Amino acid sequence: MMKISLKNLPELYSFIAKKNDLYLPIFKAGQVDFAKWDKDAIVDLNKLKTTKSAKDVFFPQSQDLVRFEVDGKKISIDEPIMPTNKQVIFGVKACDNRSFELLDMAFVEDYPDTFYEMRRANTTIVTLACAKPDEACFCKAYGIDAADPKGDVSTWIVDGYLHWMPNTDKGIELTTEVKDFFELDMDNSAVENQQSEIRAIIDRLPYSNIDLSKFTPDKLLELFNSPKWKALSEACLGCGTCTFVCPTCQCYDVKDFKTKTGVQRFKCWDSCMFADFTKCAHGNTRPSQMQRYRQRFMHKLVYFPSNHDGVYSCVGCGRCVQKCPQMLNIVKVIKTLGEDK
Amino acid sequence: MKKIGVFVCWCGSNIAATVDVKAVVEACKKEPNVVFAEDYQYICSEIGQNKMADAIRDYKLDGVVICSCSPRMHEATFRKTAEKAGLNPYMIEVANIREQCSWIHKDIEEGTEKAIVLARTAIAKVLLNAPLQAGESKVTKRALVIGGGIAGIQSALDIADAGFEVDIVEKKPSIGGKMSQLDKTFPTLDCSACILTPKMVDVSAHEKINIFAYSEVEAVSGFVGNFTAKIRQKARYVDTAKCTGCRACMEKCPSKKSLNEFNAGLDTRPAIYIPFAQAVPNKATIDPNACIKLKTGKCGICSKVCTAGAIDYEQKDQIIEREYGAIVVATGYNIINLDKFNELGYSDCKDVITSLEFERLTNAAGPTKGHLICPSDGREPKKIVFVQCVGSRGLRPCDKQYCSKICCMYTAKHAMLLREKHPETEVYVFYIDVRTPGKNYDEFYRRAVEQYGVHYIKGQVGKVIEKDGHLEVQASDLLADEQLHIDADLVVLAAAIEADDTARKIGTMLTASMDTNDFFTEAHAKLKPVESPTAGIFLSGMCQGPKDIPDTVAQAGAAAVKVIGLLSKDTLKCNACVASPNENMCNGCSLCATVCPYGAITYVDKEFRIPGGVQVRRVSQVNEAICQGCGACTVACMSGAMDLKGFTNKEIMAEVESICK
Amino acid sequence: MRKEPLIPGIGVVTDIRRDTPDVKTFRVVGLDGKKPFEHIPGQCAFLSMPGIGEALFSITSSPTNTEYMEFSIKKCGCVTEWLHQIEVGQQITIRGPYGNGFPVETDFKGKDLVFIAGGIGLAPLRSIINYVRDKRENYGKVTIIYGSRSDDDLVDYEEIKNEWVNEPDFSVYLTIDRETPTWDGHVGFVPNYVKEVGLDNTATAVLCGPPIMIKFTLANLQELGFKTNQIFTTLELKMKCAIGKCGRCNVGDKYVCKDGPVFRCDQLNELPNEY
Amino acid sequence: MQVENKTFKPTIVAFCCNWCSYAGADLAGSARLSYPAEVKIIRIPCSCRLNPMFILKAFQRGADGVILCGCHPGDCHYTTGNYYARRRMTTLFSMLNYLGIEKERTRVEWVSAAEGAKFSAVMNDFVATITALGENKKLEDLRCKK
Amino acid sequence: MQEIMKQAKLKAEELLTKGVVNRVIGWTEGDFSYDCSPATFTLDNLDKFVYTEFCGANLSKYLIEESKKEGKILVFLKPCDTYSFNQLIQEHRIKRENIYVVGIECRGKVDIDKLRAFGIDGVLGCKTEGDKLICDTIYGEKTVDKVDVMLEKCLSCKGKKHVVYDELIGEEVVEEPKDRFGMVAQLEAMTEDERYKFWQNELSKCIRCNACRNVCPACSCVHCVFDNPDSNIASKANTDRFEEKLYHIIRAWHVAGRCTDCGECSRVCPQGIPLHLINRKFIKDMNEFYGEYQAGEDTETKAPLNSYTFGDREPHEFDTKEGK
Repeated sequence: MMKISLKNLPELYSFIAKKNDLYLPIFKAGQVDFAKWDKDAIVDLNKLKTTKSAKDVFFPQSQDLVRFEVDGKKISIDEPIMPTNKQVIFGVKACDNRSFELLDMAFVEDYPDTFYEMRRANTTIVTLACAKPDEACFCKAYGIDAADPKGDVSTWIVDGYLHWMPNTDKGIELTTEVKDFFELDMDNSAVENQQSEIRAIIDRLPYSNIDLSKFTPDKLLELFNSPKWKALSEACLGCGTCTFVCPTCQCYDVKDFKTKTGVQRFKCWDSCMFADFTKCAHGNTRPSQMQRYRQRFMHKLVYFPSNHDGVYSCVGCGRCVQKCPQMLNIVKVIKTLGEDK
Repeated sequence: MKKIGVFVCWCGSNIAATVDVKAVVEACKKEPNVVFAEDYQYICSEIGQNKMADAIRDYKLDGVVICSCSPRMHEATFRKTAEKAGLNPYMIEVANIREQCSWIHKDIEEGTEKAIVLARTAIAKVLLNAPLQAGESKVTKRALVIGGGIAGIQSALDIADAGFEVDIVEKKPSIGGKMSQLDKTFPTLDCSACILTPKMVDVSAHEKINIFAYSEVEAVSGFVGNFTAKIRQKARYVDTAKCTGCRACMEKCPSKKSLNEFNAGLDTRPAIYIPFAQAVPNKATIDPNACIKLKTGKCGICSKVCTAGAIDYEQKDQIIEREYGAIVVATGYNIINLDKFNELGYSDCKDVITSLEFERLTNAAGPTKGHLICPSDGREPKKIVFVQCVGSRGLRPCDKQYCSKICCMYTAKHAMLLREKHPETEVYVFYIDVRTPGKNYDEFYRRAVEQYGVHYIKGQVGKVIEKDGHLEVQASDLLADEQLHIDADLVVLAAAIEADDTARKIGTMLTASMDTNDFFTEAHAKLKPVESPTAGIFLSGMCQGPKDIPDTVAQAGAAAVKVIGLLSKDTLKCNACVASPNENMCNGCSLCATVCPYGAITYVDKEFRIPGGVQVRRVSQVNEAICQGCGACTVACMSGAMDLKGFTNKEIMAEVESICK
Repeated sequence: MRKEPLIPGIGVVTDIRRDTPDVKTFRVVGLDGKKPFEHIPGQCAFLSMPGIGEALFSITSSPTNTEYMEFSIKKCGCVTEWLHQIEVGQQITIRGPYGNGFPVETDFKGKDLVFIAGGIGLAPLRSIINYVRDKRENYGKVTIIYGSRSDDDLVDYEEIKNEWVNEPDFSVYLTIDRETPTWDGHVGFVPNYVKEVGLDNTATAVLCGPPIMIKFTLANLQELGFKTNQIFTTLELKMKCAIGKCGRCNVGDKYVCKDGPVFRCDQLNELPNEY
Repeated sequence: MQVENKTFKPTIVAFCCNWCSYAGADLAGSARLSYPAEVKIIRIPCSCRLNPMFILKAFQRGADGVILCGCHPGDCHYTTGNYYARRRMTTLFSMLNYLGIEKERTRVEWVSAAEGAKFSAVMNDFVATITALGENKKLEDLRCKK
Repeated sequence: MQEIMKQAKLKAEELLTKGVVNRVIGWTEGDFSYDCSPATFTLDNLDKFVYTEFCGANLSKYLIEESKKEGKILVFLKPCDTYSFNQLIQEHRIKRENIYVVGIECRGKVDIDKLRAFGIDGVLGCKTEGDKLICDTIYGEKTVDKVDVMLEKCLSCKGKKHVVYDELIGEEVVEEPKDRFGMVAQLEAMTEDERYKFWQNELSKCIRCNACRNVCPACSCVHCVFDNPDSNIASKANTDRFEEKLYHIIRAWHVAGRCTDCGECSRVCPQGIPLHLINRKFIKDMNEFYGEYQAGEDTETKAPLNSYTFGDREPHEFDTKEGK
């Protein structure tokens, strides 16, 4: 393991940023979100949760796909510029790091999303352990260890130092490049102490032991038809807050935009909570907010696991718990539907 | 695929000189959906229109763009042709490449480039245009004529003779207007009263004409074919049904100090009065500002002398609401206030008078029984100076910039009549130019100079001052290049004319556009001279601009013909470009109705199918006969449910996009 | 580099045929004049016009057609409206094939087949019917029951009349909803007609049509003794990606674009009723 | 920068009400009172038809200035349209300015059918103002420049 | 607060039992005190009804759908919510006859995000004691001054008067309205470029979740222009800087003169964009230009943008500094 004094981090950032697009939790107008670092950026590694998850680094809110030019009856295609830049994302928490694996399942299996795939391949993930988990965290329910965040490199901040441990080849490669900024750290006890502190806190968290056992693919119809969805969803505004702050939500829309000389086709985040999500010329398969609400949670808790070996499409980051305008969230769903035995 | 045809007009050299029409045609051909593009010298010509009709048929066009003059000029022409050729008239768009392009840009390249953008924009719009069908509205077969001067009288008579009801609203107690105050009329020198009076009698006798004298229009609502006017009939304090016009009251009235408006204030009249002998209606009116009874409650003499018992001190203003299909504006004119022309001494010297006062002074029914005297001391004037263009054609703030048009002729008339009646008087006329276009006008003027020896001096009068009971006129003779001092007995000012002071109010009421001088604007300066741009409003006489009696009568007749044409229809095609709500998006919030100036929007509860049942929602509906298509509602509507046919959000945005490309 | 699945290729419309007042059939080839890609019956492709939108259509032509692809398209939204006003020679974008298609080489092989379609529902079935005609030896008897609102609304009527009816071991039953002066055939709704034609309940049935027709036909077939695992149908939902990622077209844990559009009815019964 | 400004030709969208300002523009044309070709006119029935969305759309699509011309207050063909337009534009322009958009980019002028000269003068002045102000950067959509 | 909650619950129980109403819309308890959600109640689940310092949500908008249903519904409205209610009545969006309005006392609501920004993490529960808020957190008990963590909308409260109600619960503590326009004025005092930078910074955070729109009682269109492809401005993501501006300008424009300043947009924005500053600019301008107007104060008065006077100021005269 290696360590670096926190006050030397800016130099490390600027070194990494020379060869890579470096993404860090950056403070801007009251919020902390992952953003590309530059020398004026205000980095906030202490923020437990960025408002948005880290997914935009791989799956940006909008992604240009292809550009068309139309001339009379003819159409020509401009192939898109692929994201070839090397990227480093620094300060990812265990839950967000885990979300990348879930997104991989969605985006790389079957027809792989080449933009996502390429960004994933070009990116080195430096994670950071959560020193101070909060009441909405329930990563433990999904077997995520916030004290050992994994990724290509794991880091911990203890007593003014950032402790650094590469986990993968990509991590080692990055470590080799930046090793001059670090001092060797033979004593793991500081990190280990923090880890046990973190685990102790997490054990005490109210949602850590939430019961997911009810959510299995074979209960699909039973859960789907539960009468409780109505009351659960009735305050839902149909906004996209939960889906847009969620690290695992992956729905998107494909849209065209007429530019000055052509048509830009792009992909952008969409939300299954939006009223027009499934609306088409023939009608709407999910016309009520209850149905849309149910879809979102059924997807996370039943459909996705059914297609991916029982893995839930939720990492317990608790963003939806804290950000829903009307305080509806997945935990309330899990608890309410999980009650039925 | 929608097929669009494009025509590019040369308009002779009007467009072709600064726009490369061939280049525009070529550029249009490249636009999507354009299957046909051609240029022609005059598309508005019959040949041009035939070409257009042929192209519509041959190419099965779904839309046509004409790059030509302003749509305000020929849009209607093109639409008619399209309709004849089987294309919905609203599938026509005009790209204004003359007024907005060739006429204002000198550079061919610049002009062509802009013309292409304008053409492209029109193509973008026509592609989104939808065929529109105009609705129909009923026509109220009655006309309103505002103003009872010769213009109003003539219009009313012509309309009534065609069999339609007419109401004349005149603010004064009698109709007749300015013409009734005139003595003789140029160039024939007939007596004004002799030719006007029979018309006034005709009006009063006409069964189709209703006179609201001493009345004013208070408010007008509605639209062409369906106007509703509120008329305030001011209290005369005389029951017109009973008054016989015997004038006994006038004789006995103790309050005789009011200035007589009819005689231009040169003498006085009683508080109860009939303005002049031939007044129509021949009914008395009490001037509430002068009547002792009304002011103090004491007197009541007129009531006592009136054998018909017509006097009613309790009478109140009455509001009458009437419906009309068309409105003729004949509000006439006034002469300007000369207070600001101190140098000419009008306010200070009694012997400086206006031409209108001169008319009254020479009129046999006037204050002097037609005996011309100096108002100051009653002597007969020996030397008279006429000053032209007082307040006309000037650049000072108190001046009107326009020519008052009638002064040259009436001054010639005055001078001639003077010299004829009083050959011993010397008559001088100071002028800037003498303008005498018109049949027999110049001959008339030349007679004044040549036959009657009137001294015409090109030059301006700088000053008129009173000196020893005479007037010293200081002027310059521009041709002789010398300063003149003329000792005159009487100075007559040809004061500029201006729109009547009520015109602005009436214009606003009618939403009829007016120019900066408060003259009503015609729909087209040449081709629609008697129509206001506001449908159903017609212009008669001086309200539209200075003109003499023959012109006024001609215009009055023309306006009447337009009214007759309108009223002879049972229904009118409504404006097809009306608001139309999409009820699937309508919130029923009523915001559109709050801004609708016509009250065209109403609401109904309607059932809508929603998942799992039926929901009742309040939605808006537009009465297409009432909607005039302003579009105020479309912006008040948040959801965009309310759109304006012919100017839809999508169409306008397509135009914006096309321009900004 | 792998090709991004959302990026389409260019196709050229080489023929447009008006089938009914609101259905047109478009023939599409690639820029090289060849068929854009291979497919199996029941699969779909995304057609689009840049700036108008992209929409999924089932491929109407049979895979055995090696020259071109055909799409029968009913006018109902902005993309279809646009398609209905184009002219031959228009280029469009095309990507696919998507979906599972009919199990022509497995479940269907050697079976008697009953095809039941309503209205534009014939479009996906035409692909498999012509496929079966071309591989006649692999399949048993074929019964086709097809109905529409009126005779004007029968898609591919010419082909049915002139070719299908003459095919050996093919029985074709046509019906329209309401009598018209120009129609001398059967009048009545498809679900009822299904019960009248005397179907052999050991056959495999394929249904395609409006939801209401599917619902009643399904019930009637079951009444006739068809088991749900003998009945196949296709679903159509809003889609944006067709590769199981955009999140719209799932019915329960199945994506119509990827796992469908062809479903066996017993499979459908295990899914939530949200289609 | 100086050089760039000289060659900068702004795109100006002028919304003109059909009854007064469009007629005023026609009059400017028939009187040959020139104004820059950068001005392109869109005819709307009344100034009250101008939806703020059109203005924003224009800026998005690359306009550098947007001007609305309508009948003088009191002269609206529809009686009240320009009064609404006046309030709407006043508040909207104030909002745009509040968001940091240059105040000069948007303008409302009342031009009657008789004011051809005014129309031309207004357009000359507006184009000069926008040219001096430079390209619209604050409300541009980069995609529309491609 | 406990007392008011008890009274409200009793009132709901009474009206339900008497059959005056068949359901109640209020707030339901969550797992932590801050996460109460709007919910409908019958006698069956009334035990879960709460009314606490975290019941910031404005319930008026739910009535658009609820009032169309069978039977009368009881709604609890805080003073500021009643303005939204009135505005919806004015716009014929809700059926007054189907609603029983109980005005409920409010002494200001707490913003959980502010509490967190104050460094109070891991909040498990809170209670008010006088002016203090005592928070039980996973990192121990913490106390703050309530005023420091109140919702923006409460810091600039319009005064605690209910403008419409059938019945009141608790005291009607009418206060002087607080200054709402201080920050707007500060922004106005900046230069154009400074303001642009400020808004660019704020609006660039927008993720287009539509929470501000969907929570807004004024933004209740059957079909929003931003969801309507035919509007030509529909969009889903802020693909370009322009779109975030377009969205917020048009949204503010559409609610201009109708926005009661209920503050829900700022409350729900996950990115903490001070959306109220946009809406308040319109309110401030309209007040200054056309006279004081408070949307929702009554159900009759025409909004400034839907009326006019002959002598209104001209569009170039919006520089408010000159107006002062």
